[in-house]
Amino acid sequence: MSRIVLDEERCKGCLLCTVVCPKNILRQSSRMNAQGYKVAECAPELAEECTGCTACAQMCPDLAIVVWRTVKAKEASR
Amino acid sequence: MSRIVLDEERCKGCLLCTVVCPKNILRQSSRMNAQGYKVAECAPELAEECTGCTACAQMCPDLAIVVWRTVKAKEASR
Amino acid sequence: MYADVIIAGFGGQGVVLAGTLLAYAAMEHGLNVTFMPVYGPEMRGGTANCTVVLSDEEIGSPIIRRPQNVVALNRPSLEKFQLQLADGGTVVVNSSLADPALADSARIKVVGVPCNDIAEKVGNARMVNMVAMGAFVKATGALPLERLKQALSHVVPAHYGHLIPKNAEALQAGYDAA
Amino acid sequence: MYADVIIAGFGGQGVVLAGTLLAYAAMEHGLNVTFMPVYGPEMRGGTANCTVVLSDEEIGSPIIRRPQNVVALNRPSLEKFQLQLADGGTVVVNSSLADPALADSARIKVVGVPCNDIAEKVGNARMVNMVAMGAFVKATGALPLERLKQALSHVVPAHYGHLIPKNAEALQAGYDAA
Amino acid sequence: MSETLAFTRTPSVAETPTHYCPGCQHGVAHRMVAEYLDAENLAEKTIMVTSIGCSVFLYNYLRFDSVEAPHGRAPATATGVKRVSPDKVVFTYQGDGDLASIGMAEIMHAANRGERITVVFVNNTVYGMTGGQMAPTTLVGQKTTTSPAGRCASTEGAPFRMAEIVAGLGGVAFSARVALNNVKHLAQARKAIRRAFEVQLAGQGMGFVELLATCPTNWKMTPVQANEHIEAAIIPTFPLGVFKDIAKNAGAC
Amino acid sequence: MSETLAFTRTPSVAETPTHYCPGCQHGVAHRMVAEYLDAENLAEKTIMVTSIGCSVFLYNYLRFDSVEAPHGRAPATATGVKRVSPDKVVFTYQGDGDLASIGMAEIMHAANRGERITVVFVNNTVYGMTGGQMAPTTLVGQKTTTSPAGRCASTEGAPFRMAEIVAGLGGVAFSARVALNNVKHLAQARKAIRRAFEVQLAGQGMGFVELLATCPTNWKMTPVQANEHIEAAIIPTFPLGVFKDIAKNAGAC
Amino acid sequence: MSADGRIFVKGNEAVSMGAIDAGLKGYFGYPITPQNEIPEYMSLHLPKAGGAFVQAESEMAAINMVLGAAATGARAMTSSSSPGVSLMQESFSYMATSETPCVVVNMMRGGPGLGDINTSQGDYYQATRGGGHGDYRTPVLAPSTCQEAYDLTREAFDIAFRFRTPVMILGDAILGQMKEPITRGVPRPADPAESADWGLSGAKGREQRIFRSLFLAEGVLTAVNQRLRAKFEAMASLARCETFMTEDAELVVVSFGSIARIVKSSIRKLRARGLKVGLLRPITLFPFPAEAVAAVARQGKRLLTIEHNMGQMVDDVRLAVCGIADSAFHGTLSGTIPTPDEYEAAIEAALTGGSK
Amino acid sequence: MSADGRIFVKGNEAVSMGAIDAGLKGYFGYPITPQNEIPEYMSLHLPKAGGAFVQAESEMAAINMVLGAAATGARAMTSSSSPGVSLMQESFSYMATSETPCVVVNMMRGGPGLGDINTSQGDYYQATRGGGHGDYRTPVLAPSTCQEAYDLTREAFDIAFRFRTPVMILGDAILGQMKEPITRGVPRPADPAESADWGLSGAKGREQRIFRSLFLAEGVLTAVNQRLRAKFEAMASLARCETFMTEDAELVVVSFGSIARIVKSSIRKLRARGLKVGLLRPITLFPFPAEAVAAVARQGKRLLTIEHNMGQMVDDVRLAVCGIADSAFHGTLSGTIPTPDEYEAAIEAALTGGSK
Ligand SMILES: Cc1ncc(C[n+]2csc(CCOP(=O)(O)OP(=O)(O)O)c2C)c(N)n1
Ligand SMILES: Cc1ncc(C[n+]2csc(CCOP(=O)(O)OP(=O)(O)O)c2C)c(N)n1
Ligand code: SF4
Ligand code: SF4
Ligand code: SF4
Ligand code: SF4
Ligand code: SF4
Ligand code: SF4
Ligand SMILES: [Mg+2]
Ligand SMILES: [Mg+2]
Repeated sequence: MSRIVLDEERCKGCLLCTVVCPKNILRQSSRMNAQGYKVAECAPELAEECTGCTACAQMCPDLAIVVWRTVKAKEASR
Repeated sequence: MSRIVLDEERCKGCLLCTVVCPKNILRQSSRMNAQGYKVAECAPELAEECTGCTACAQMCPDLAIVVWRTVKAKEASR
Repeated sequence: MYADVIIAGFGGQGVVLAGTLLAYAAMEHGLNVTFMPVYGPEMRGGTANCTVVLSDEEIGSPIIRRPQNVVALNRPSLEKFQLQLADGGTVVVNSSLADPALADSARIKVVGVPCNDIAEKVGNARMVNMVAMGAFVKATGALPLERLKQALSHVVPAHYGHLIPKNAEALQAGYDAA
Repeated sequence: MYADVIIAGFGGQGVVLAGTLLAYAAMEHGLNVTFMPVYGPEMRGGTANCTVVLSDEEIGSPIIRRPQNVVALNRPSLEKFQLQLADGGTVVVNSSLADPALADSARIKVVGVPCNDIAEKVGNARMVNMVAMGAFVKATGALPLERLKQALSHVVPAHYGHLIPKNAEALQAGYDAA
Repeated sequence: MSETLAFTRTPSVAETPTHYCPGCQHGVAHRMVAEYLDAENLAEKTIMVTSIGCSVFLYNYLRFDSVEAPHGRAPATATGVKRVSPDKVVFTYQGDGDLASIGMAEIMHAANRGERITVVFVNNTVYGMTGGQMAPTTLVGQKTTTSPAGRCASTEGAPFRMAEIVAGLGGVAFSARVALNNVKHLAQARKAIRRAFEVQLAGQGMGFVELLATCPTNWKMTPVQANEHIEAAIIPTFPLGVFKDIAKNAGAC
Repeated sequence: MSETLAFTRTPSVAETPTHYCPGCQHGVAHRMVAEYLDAENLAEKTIMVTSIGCSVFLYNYLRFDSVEAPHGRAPATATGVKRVSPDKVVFTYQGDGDLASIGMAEIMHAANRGERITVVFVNNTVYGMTGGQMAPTTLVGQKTTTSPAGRCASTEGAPFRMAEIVAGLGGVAFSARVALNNVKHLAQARKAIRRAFEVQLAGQGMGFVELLATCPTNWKMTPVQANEHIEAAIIPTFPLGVFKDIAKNAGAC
Repeated sequence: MSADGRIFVKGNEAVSMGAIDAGLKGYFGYPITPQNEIPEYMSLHLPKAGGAFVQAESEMAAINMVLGAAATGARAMTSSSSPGVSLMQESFSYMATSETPCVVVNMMRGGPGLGDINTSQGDYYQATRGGGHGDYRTPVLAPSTCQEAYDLTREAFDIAFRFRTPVMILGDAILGQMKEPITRGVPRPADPAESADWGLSGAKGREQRIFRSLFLAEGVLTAVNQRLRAKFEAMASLARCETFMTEDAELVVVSFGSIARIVKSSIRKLRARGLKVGLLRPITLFPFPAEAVAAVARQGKRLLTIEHNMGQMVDDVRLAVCGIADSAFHGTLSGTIPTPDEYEAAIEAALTGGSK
Repeated sequence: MSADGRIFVKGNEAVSMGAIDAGLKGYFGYPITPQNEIPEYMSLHLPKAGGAFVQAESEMAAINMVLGAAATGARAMTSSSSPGVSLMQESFSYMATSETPCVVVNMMRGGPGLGDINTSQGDYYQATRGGGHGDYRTPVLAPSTCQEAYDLTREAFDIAFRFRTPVMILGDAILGQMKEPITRGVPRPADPAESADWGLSGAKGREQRIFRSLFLAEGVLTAVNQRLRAKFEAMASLARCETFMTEDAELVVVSFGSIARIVKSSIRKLRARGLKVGLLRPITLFPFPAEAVAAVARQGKRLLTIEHNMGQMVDDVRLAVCGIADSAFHGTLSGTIPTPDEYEAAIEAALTGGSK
């Protein structure tokens, strides 16, 4: 299971990450950060679908997303 | 017989007229004008060959040449 | 008569419209008035503020470093501008987004109004600014509320004209809440 | 010791080279010297001039409105500059192109030298300027002729280096003719 | 099963958050340039020439040695840097107002001279910093604060296609237009940025890359709408592609 | 047998002799513009925008109402004239240094906006007035006072082909390059000048005509050599032709 | 519009309205903070008023579009802020020489360099000493309220045409961005007569007309300069200032523009404390109201020049009172917005601390 | 080269040689009369000396190429004449602010406008008052001989680097076009140390370095301006002038540059006639040698300022002697070349006609 770490204080709530996630697991949260932006989040219930594809991080203009990829045992041994 | 009138005080002796005359009747004279330019002239002995084609006047950067064209009787009557 | 106020909040909270409304109302009230927005790239990055000065005398500086009043529509604005507020001055705090307890109530008069909540109740979540201005005139007595209502039609952009009654409601609700 | 001269003629008569030669020779002679050419679009349209000032004192203005001497290589130059020439000054006139009788010999000293003719005789029709400068130093005693000859190798452009002996001849011929 | 860092901030990007509006793609452009330079280990020999526009604080976000050029003059300033420091990697970062309006002469001439520099040109079709006035790249019909009725082709002209124009100049070794609106285009952008630096490093001439980017604030759109607008309206006016590559045949990418 | 005046000075040309060097073709360019405007009876509604270069005294030679623009800015000045006086015939007369170097931004933008003006562009491949420095149109290898070893394409760039560049901009209705070196080319020049005004009069956009002309003085040639040089060296670099004509298909002439 | 006919506008809008009401026919400009409301207003309103709006490709292009439009006799203008105005200096010099009337607005911002977008008076020298090359001066008007911005912009065109000269409105970020009520006047009808003698319109039935600034023939440039000098001297009649509480003042502050407003607040506070201080506010910076300043000095009052810069106008104050008195100086620097408190302290110090 | 090692060169060439001998690494310029010999010389000689020559597309491009080159710590320069220098004003303001050392040569020509190509001193204000926007000053050196043109250009680079500032050489058409013998010095070896602390070279093993002039964060621009002000004040130590026959003079003429040469001729003539007149020639125009001028005034000598303009430096003279004395003024206008005779008459009139 890959995962993302979203820095909510950097996030400006633009939601560009949400539209590029192939798994459609990102969305707007109901939290506002100190700058007054409604930040994005990875829906916890769907988090495990993340493939670590980095699409969201690449699209994020604010470098708010770090992506960790977990190589599955099978893949890792290749 | 057509003819040109060359204003020697305007002429700067560039000789561009001489190279475009289809009849080759223009040349550098031995006269210097007040500006110190050796002016061009129509060789008197060849003057009557002038066709009034205006090539010399068109090329002259200094508007030193006026061209008079004499339409021969035959042409004129056409 | 002299009054000044800095109105501050996030970009998008309608700070400039709020200030313009107050200033226009003051003009109609026969006062001298200056309005000074922030402008330029400072507008980016989410915060905005403007300054309004009302007076029956000629107005000197339109920029105020130690205001008599502050309207803080969010927490960063409260934190920043209460420091500048003159002793005994009034701060209207949008308590939906900033805890009025953060304000130094020993030094200044603090009026907490849950502007977002009231605006939502009125039926338009974006009218936080109007709620706050209603509260402001109540808290300071700077102008009669009616003046603000009358000025609405002059400052609300034409394509939002249909929202004027709602704006007036929000002003009233803020006034009532303060 | 102080001397100044305006050297004037048609473009192409080598006025600038003549002035440079004189100035360089003066420098070698241990004098202070300034040389001022005309420049810019005024060069177009066929006339050119330059001014040389030699002195054993510090030189003030390098531009002279009432020169002590004039070298006129053609008629327009004679006509223009003899008017500026100081009373008792000297004009060297290229009599091949300008009649020395045109000069006001009552007021100024007139030295007519047929520079074009002499230059052609020397064997290079373009050395009109050298002939005139030879005549100038003879007529005014401003510098020894030798200094001019020695300076030639410093001012004649490298690719004309082979013509230096001819230039010296022309200087000499002008000197002899004045 | 092991966890690896698949994406994180490249070292040349400073930690400082940017002052940009939500959804503004200047941040993406910055990052991609930094990623290339870090990947190639060039950061320490890079000198960046910033320009006047929303990206004026670029030196706060990218950790390169920097000189701020007056509005429009970055290509001239970069020329000065490069001519006395030919061993450095030099790039300008310019907006469309900066590069194609007041700076038109400077970009044309630097391009024609073939300055060995890279030009990163962020085209968002408006003057962002000054509040959304018409830019030389504003689309026909686009409303801005100084074209309130929409840009009129007949009196205000059509948008300048700079990547094509500079591609026509002899000194340009690489010129391309890319967009920052989706992952596929980002991959193209990465390649184009690389090539735009490679031709500089190889001494072949100027590398020019035009990046189509959003300005949600002045387009008066949400970031997501703005991003969609790139595909729907901007790219049709500004076709993507490599217009010149000294090494290869140019063509659509 | 009757004698008719086949060629004489057209009335809009002043009697004043020019200050140009022998064989300088600025005089030819002046005359041809005046001839067209006189022939069409437009002289009295013409406003001319002069520029800085050897032709700076143009107002002494052509009798039109005139405004002298600072170096490079004639297209902007002409824009100002035309926008408030749309019924006037407006043209700029500019040299290659003026138009293609310092004035690059102004010509590109006026062209792109499609100003209804005519641009008469005299390309003599050098800065004539200032004494023969390298121009943006100087040929590769050409020696000038600031390219003493000859223009080097790799560091100084290749000459700008302005007629082609502006032809690529939407606001340009007509763009052509002609030469003044022989009678056949003069006939082409006459046609091109006419079209460059016609598109203005028709409100179609900018008319642009580039005239290849001699500068014997700074080429260090006799006028006759200089004139031959146009055919031998200049035209091969700057091909003659109509690069755009809104009415017709463009093509070589 | 309010009941008493006032409208509530930004200084930048007031300037725009003043220009349009003065019969503006062409506006040409390039965006720069803090004056963007001028081109924005013009793009919307000038075409409706029958004028032409062009967003120029640069400030150089803008000022030269103004040159072209103005040469035809049309009322034309541009506006910018400090860095953009610097770029226009070559052309100002040309236009002063070719006697081309126009109005240029400089809403000064913090400098030098790109500086900031706050208020400043750093361009006083540039504005008043013909910042371009050569000997020339252009009238400079310095409004301090939105109403004055409207009025002086209108008047600027009249001055421009009367003297055939560029005229500068020197405002600043405060003036441009501030909103105040103003009373707008009646638009002036177009008056083709004012340029009938010199405007370019095609040389129909008359000699050609020429706007030029190159004069190579001997003596001509000198003659031009003599004529220009006479004109600059004649402009002296334009000198104007406001005085405020100067009659009984012991110390008079000289200050202009928005900064003078802040000084006024300080003076009110000091007066409230019984201190006898007043204000002389130059409204024209060139011509500088030297006579008025000298008159104050002659009355034995002390002078303090306050500027939001390192000391520029103070030169003119000192030159005006040279031999009679001196002026102390208090400068605040770009980057801060000065407060009435700060100036209050400075004025009090000058009052109690002796002359200079 | 002459027997005594002198070479015979134009002022423009002397400037070029001075710059190359000072270790010039980059010259960027655009042609304009009367300084074309500088780019022409540079195009031939600078590459041989290991520097880069670029003919820029405009003066704006030239000065910004200088900015880029200078930011790397290289010695860089440009040159132009009046209209071209006006176009550089925005960038001067930037460079003064970002503290970028460089040398700019202005060989003044007749103005205003395109003017003519003869000599003038019309750009004194622009040069000494930071002609661009904002509060800044740059040192200005005014040579009056070809030798001084060489020497001061060399020195200008040292000043530029010492203060990290643009420095202007203010010459004129006479100085640029005149040829005189000069003695050329030994070329200075390159000294990378002088920019080691601040030059851009790639942020290897250190924090990034930034040349900037925009400062929006609160208080920063003020701090920058405070630092700049301190620097401008520190430049006062550079003030320098030449005095000539002033000891016993009753009247001292203040005049600079080539015009001071003409004045010297006039003074020699007047001395020959027994009149006690002398000359004070400012060599630095900013900082103005105010102390030296004041000292002369304090000795009770009368002052006459002579300029080839309508009166610009005379402001600095008057400000220097304010309260002690006054200065009369004699100005000649662009378009003519003033003669020793004319100045002789003016000086005599001032001497006999009373003070002022
Ligand atoms: C000489 C000058 N003119 C104008 C400005 C004002 N200005 C600052 S940024 C800018 C335009 C920015 O637009 P663009 O280059 O497209 O960048 P963006 O903000 O859109 O990224 C302008 C006109 C300036 N700083 N300097
Ligand atoms: C701002 C400015 N920079 C430089 C100059 C000097 N200058 C005058 S004419 C000219 C170039 C002229 O060349 P071009 O336009 O090719 O015209 P030509 O003389 O060749 O016809 C230059 C650089 C100037 N007058 N103004
Ligand atoms: S890494 Fe890919 S799958 Fe995971 S959240 Fe981001 S876009 Fe979605
Ligand atoms: S793209 Fe980045 S800034 Fe935008 S919502 Fe997603 S995490 Fe936040
Ligand atoms: S008109 Fe024709 S034929 Fe006659 S001289 Fe001229 S060129 Fe020759
Ligand atoms: S072309 Fe004209 S100027 Fe040249 S030689 Fe012939 S007549 Fe004379
Ligand atoms: S205004 Fe536009 S370009 Fe500027 S930061 Fe905002 S979105 Fe980005
Ligand atoms: S220098 Fe060249 S362009 Fe100028 S007049 Fe002479 S020949 Fe013509
Ligand atoms: Mg942009
Ligand atoms: Mg040319």
